[in-house]
Amino acid sequence: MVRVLLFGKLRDVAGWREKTCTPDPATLSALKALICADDPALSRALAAPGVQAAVDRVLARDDSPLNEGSEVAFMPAMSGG
Amino acid sequence: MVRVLLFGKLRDVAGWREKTCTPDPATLSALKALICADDPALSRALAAPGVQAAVDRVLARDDSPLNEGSEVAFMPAMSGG
Amino acid sequence: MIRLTDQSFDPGGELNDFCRGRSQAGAVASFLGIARRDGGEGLELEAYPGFTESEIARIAESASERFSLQDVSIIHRVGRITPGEPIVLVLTASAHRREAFEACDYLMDYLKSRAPFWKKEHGPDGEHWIEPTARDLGDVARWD
Amino acid sequence: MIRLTDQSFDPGGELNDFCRGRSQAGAVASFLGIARRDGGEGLELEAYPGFTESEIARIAESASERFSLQDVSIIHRVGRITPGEPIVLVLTASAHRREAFEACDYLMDYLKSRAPFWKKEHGPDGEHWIEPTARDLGDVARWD
Repeated sequence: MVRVLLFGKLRDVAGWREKTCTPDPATLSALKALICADDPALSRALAAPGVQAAVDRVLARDDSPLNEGSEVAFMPAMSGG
Repeated sequence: MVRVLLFGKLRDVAGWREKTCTPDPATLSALKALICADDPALSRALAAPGVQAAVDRVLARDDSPLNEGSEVAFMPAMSGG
Repeated sequence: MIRLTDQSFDPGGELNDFCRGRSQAGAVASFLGIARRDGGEGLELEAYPGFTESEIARIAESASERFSLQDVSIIHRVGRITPGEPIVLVLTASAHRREAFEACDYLMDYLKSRAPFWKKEHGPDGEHWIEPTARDLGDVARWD
Repeated sequence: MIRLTDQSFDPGGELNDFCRGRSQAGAVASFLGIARRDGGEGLELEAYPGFTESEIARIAESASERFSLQDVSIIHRVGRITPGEPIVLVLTASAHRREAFEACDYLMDYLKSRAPFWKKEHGPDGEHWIEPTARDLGDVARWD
């Protein structure tokens, strides 16, 4: 089981904020394929410039491995201040 | 009559803070000669880099004319903040 | 000190707290961002609790080293913010004013486009998400 | 607002007063200079009453134009200052953070070496007058 979090406009695009995926996908890109399977809008949004992912609160790349219980966050372009 | 003010270390060098000079010197350089006549240390201090003069609260040069009642200030290198 | 808060805060009180007893550092620079009225009815700022604080702490540490800071403090609002309210306050203390200024500038550039916050504007024509401007991206690239 | 004062002042209160109702400017930068303890028993700052204020007002106006400021405030101590007390507070408000920072930086560079103040340090080895350092002179020359 991995826990998936969406932030900012990704949440508006997908219509959900948090989801658990099971069985575990092996990598970040496998997880992306899973959550985008029936959501082409989310697929496009995740491919937009500036989108980053964190696995267990560390910035990650598509080939980053996932573990049982991992928390994966997809984050669009950041803007604070 | 012109009123002469010294600031910062010029005052310590000369040993006075304010003085009136009469009869009126015609220019700033004439006034300098007058107040330095018997004070070579002040003469040297006025020639130091960064020293500026103001006549009636406007920055002035050696050939700036003085008027009856003018207020002349001699100011060493400035440093606030 | 890094603090996220969903409550309004008192910039002057924070500045005074930051300066109390600080007679070694001669220089304290600050930046305060205020929610503008042209943003319509206000802003909504989302963070990633835990991750946002640790990412800001990481950059604050890099600023401390890079600019020889004696101290740094960052307070950032999350949640709904009404126009006129403070959004962010960055405070830096250093022995020299140039370092204090540059560190504050650096931290703000980072917060604007690389810290995990997402900002939604509630404008007259509805809501929209705000992304860093070209100027924001250029500003932060100065430090790379 | 330009103010010289021979009394200690409250930086946080000044920051809050400056920000009150300021929902058009998004950006407020500040710089606070504090008397350091390594200066010994403190400082003495002399001004030229009337001339000092008008010279600062002149440079504040030039900053307002150059950096599109919405507002600027400068509070500067004169007289005897004990270690830990604030010496100078510069506040700038602008629509954009870069302009607010740069204006604050510019004003401090000017105050350090071109504003009519004379500063005497009461150190452990007696009194001496402080003149701008090479770094101060280099800093202010950036803007010429």
